[in-house]
Amino acid sequence: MSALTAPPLKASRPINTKASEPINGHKGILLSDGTQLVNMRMAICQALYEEMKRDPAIFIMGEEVAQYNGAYKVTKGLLDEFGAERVIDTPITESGFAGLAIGAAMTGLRPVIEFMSWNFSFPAFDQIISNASKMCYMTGGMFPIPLVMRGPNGAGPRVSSQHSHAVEALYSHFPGLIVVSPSTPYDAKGLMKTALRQPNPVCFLENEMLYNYEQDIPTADYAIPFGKGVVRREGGDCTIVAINRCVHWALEAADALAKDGIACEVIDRRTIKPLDIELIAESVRKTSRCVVVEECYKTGGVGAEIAAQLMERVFDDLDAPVGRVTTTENPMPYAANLEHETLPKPHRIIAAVKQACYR
Amino acid sequence: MSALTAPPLKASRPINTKASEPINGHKGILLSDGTQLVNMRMAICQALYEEMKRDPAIFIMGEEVAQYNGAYKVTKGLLDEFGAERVIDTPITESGFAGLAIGAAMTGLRPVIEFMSWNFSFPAFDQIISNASKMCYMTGGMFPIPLVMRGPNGAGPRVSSQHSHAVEALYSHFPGLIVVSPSTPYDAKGLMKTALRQPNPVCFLENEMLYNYEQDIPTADYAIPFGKGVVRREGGDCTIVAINRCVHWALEAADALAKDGIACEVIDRRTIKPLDIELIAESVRKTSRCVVVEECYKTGGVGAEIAAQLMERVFDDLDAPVGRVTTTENPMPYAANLEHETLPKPHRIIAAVKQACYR
Amino acid sequence: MSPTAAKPTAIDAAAVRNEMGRERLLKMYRQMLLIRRFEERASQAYEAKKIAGFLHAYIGQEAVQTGFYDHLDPSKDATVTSYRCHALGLLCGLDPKELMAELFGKVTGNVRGKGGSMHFFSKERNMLGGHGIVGGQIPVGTGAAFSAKYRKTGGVSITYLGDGASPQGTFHESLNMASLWNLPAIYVIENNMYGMGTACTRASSVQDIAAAKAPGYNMASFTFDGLDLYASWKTAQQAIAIARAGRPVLIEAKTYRYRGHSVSDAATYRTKEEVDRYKALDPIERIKVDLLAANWLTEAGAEQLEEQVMTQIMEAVKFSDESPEPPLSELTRHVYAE
Amino acid sequence: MSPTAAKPTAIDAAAVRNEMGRERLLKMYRQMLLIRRFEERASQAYEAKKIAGFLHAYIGQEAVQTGFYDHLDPSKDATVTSYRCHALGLLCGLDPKELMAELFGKVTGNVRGKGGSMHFFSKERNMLGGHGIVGGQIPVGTGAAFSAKYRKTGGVSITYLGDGASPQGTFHESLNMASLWNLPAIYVIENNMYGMGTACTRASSVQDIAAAKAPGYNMASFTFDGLDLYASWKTAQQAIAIARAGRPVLIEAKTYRYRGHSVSDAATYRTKEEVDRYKALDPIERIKVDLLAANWLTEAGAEQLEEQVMTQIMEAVKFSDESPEPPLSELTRHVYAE
Ligand SMILES: Cc1ncc(C[n+]2csc(CCOP(=O)(O)OP(=O)(O)O)c2C)c(N)n1
Ligand SMILES: Cc1ncc(C[n+]2csc(CCOP(=O)(O)OP(=O)(O)O)c2C)c(N)n1
Ligand SMILES: [Mg+2]
Ligand SMILES: [Mg+2]
Repeated sequence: MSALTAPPLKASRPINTKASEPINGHKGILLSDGTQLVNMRMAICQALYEEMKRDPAIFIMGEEVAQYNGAYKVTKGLLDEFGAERVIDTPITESGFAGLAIGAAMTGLRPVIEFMSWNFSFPAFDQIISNASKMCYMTGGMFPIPLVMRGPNGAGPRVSSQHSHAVEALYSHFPGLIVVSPSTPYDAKGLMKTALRQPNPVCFLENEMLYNYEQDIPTADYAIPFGKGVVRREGGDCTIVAINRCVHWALEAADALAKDGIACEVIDRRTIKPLDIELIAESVRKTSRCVVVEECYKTGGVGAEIAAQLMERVFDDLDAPVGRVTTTENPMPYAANLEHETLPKPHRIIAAVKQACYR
Repeated sequence: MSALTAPPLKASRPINTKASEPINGHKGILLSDGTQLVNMRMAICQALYEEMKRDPAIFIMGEEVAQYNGAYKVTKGLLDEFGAERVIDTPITESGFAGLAIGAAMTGLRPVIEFMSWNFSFPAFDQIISNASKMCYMTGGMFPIPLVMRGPNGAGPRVSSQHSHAVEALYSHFPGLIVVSPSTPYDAKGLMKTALRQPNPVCFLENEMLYNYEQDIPTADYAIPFGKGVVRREGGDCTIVAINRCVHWALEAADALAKDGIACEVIDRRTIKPLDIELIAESVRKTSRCVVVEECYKTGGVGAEIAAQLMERVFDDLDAPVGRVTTTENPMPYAANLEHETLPKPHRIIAAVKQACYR
Repeated sequence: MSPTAAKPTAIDAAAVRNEMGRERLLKMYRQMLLIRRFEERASQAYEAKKIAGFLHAYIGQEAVQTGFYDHLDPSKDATVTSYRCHALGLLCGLDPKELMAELFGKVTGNVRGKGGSMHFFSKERNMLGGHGIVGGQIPVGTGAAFSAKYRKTGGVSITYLGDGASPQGTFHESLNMASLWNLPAIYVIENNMYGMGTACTRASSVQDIAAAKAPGYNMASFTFDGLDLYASWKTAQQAIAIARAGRPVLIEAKTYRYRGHSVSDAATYRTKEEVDRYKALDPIERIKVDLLAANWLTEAGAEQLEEQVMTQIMEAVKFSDESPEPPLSELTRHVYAE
Repeated sequence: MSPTAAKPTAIDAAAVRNEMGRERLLKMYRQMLLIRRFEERASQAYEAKKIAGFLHAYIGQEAVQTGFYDHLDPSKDATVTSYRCHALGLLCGLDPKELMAELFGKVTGNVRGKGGSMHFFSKERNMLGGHGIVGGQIPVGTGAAFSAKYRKTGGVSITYLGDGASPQGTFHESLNMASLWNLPAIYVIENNMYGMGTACTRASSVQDIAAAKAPGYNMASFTFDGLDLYASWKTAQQAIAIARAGRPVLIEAKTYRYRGHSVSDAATYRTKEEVDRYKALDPIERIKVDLLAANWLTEAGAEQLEEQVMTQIMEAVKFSDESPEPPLSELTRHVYAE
């Protein structure tokens, strides 16, 4: 497998959690042909591991990232590999350690900080916006901030209102930040590598529900550039633009829609800022219809931005308004049935595509 | 003058700052016919004053709001009127006093907090989002949060990157919050009255550059409902949707465009969330063209949301993509010429309208 | 800080017991039992997938909030805590039915199935949550104290927080305001030695948090054995007196949680020996032994009490099981106040 | 806190002066003079509308950062401060030309005209700003200390903040981490008695901030007379030694600003008497008198120095006046690193 062609979405076989093989940490399970089997958390961990080996300026800091191996075990094994100087458990002081990381980034280091969930980035909001996002500009380019902020984004399982926020629209509003959100282990590793080799602050949005998602990925080194989406499924009737977990929901919806004779083209944006609007526009020139699926709120969501930009670029090609399937306009409720309806799940995507196709 | 018809934008005469008349505080300058001359800060102060007289549960808290009369003198005289128990200077602890206000709102009070600038709401972001915006919902309606958060928003004069952020898109993304931003003293007073008589958290966005803006307003009590925009100027060629300071720039641009034979309809949204999309859509049904002007960033700005909603509602009526004139995609620079180009000023509005009209 | 600063407030158990009297002590014993059994049963329901998301048990810490609550008048005194809020919900008198139904995600739940385990509330009893953001509740509790002073109700507010929450900025900001403005605010750090998997020694630069930090806010402080109901009750009495007189207080309860941080935490960061050492000090068992020894309770009476509590809880489970999910119309209700 | 805790570190001025030696003292005197004249001239330029936005003068506080900077090695030691950053820019050796040009909003400015008065920086000298958000710089300075330790440079970091910034949550969070992790971090609270119009007594629950709060972070502290260069220099020497040995330090300089909070503040919240009382203690005048008395400087030498400084500043003004505005292409440059 070439390192630069995206591998199939599904893994060749499941990871055997019973076996002695590491189910976490940076070690993938070697397959033939230069590929390895990993899940999402292993892919992220591997990117961190390999880049930390390469670059001694990288360190990881956050709540429970070291001794506990991460609340979601994404950093498993890194403490053992790199020691307590480079893998650091923090007190619960998001504003403090985010700001500390900014200061470290200004003085020769390349921090990776974990927000145990992106909800907990809110106490650090001022540091992220007033310092990380503006520093390079307000110093006339003197102080770039090579900082990776990562952690699970969006709804966890039934964790309700204060723990389920999806921040993609929030952070992509701000110039100076880069926002990425991978839907597969392959992309996660490749995007994390890029994040760790470039000089700007990156919001790296993961998803708790995808950490176990498995895929065969190359063993060779590769990186995925920011700002490049990818077509996950081709189709001529309607473009579905999705990100992260929503890509999988979109593919599920596309399967179902295919049975109804609607061929969807599913685009995985991968990067939210910068946005690969050209890829989306190109698809819409073909399909004339577009539905955006995402976990943030509708009002001022990224879908609104995509709709506005599509209008600017392919105004005459659009045969229907851009549909938006998002988290409904309410904090996440705890009850199972309400949670289900809140999220942009396949049944809602199907309805939106049908509407866009006037069916 | 009826209290419920918006008065002319311009004051009948300037406030004579040399005279012994109060240039600030809640006392307007009495004119004939049941009107009074006020400027923006007086109008806001008057609303606070009158409602505090009416409702003993209202108190005001913030940095410099009491003894200093407010960094921008909006609360001038209130300490003298209501005493130190109800007009309270705080330490510089935005998160602390915002959270305190939320606790107070949960226990029978109706706090008004001033952020000396909305930039300083960022340290309080977690309290605003995780608590104020979600509380009513996550308590099943048990704990509404009747809280008014106010202060100047957007660019002050040459105060550069960390002091110039416009937060309208940011806060209107979140269900549970109401976001308003008046462009005239009349609206400021009427919207503040509404804010102080309803049970939800309100982000009340003022603008330092408008505090001296003068207008004749009624002496009688009135309130302006949330979610209702107003047409500031009628025209059939292009709809300009603006807010706050941008309304004045839009009117200036409309004047200039009129000379070029382009008749603009200028809509002042007044409320950002909820959005009076019906008024906008109605206008666009007539003009077929729309340009949104606002001080937040373009990416994920309110303009994107308006574009997306117009697409949903008046798809077939639009003859051109919705134009967006916003703060350019960079932190605010200090240099005068760069600041000028960063803001959505008349010259950029004129260009956008011409583009929308294919001229 | 001087090592003596944090010496737990000395307690004469017998004297305190007498001061309490049989009725109050029995009531508190019953409350602690109810909290314990409620959470044990909830944990089972979690295993059975009736409950999902997070579930943070208070098991082991019961003496702290129970001892405090006994002094409060919920018509004017406010309380607020973290996500570890089942105990406070029960103590403030909410029906176990509505609390269990909340855990089950039913519309009959305390907050209509919208909050779940971390978000118990009561308007009537001034119980302000149930908060999921570590440290987020501290300014809110401060606001309740502000409100009591503003409205001249004579009430106090008690804000509970973990050892892990004390490094958050909100702690510092709140204490400064409370002291500056003479608020009737009591802050109780429930130091159970861990914030998730992080020992307090690895998260806080001082171990006797209240004693070391209170002077920095010109505030009185107490430190007590949080596994001891008598110490809790007596400390609360003294602290509340100070707060009612118009000064804030910072308190530290040295306590322990027997379970993991939440149901999903295996708690491998502590030794079995350590857990056993603290289990031997079980705050409920101790009171039971005392009650029996004082002849304030018979073995039969104890058993009967257990049964009553279990009946109440089984009723709560049944009620929750049988309750309906929220109707879909609830999805968009309460985003804004009606 | 005990009242003695904050007794300023006793200073034997003559001994310190001798320890400094003539050259160093003269250098510092010249630096203070440069800072003073720079800001006086900048204030005039503001009146003349050459400068806009905020302009926060450090006038009166010069002894604090000057005394500290003398001990630093900018190749490894980092510094960071608030918006009141002109002094630090000059002390770290930046050319007054580029600083004045920044105030004038010119592309030849320190940060290409993008930051203005509140945002002076130097990568080369490890000067990390110039920050507009009160308290925002405290974690950043902590990060520089972390970085020095991580990279084993032997460097320390000094974070300056106002009395008004000490109640911010970032202060608390930073100090805890610095202590926990043995960072070579020095925090200097420049207590000039006011945060804008709010007296420190109305914003902080303790008045001897460092002395009262340091024990809460298990940290050493110093309090000194910030109008006295000798005290500043000596305190810095001691504190930096502790930091270089791997422990953080909290310091409070009791100082005063002669001007309003910024040019637009008439400072009516203080009496003329109060201001005059502190003006009589002018840190620059005192050193001049001392230098003359010690025969380390003659009246003629002093005048010459004044002239040199004024020449430098007038050159800076001329340079700034003649420099071009940033080209419009600068608008979108540096949003992301190139
Ligand atoms: C701001 C924030 N950061 C992180 C978390 C995740 N988290 C939940 S509980 C917890 C530990 C809190 O420990 P402590 O305050 O000691 O309370 P305890 O759980 O021991 O009662 C953490 C890190 C959170 N909920 N909020
Ligand atoms: C977070 C935040 N809140 C408020 C402000 C407005 N503000 C700027 S300076 C200042 C006073 C700061 O006082 P202090 O820390 O004592 O510093 P000093 O100005 O005395 O040097 C305030 C309130 C701000 N810049 N940032
Ligand atoms: Mg704990
Ligand atoms: Mg000050």
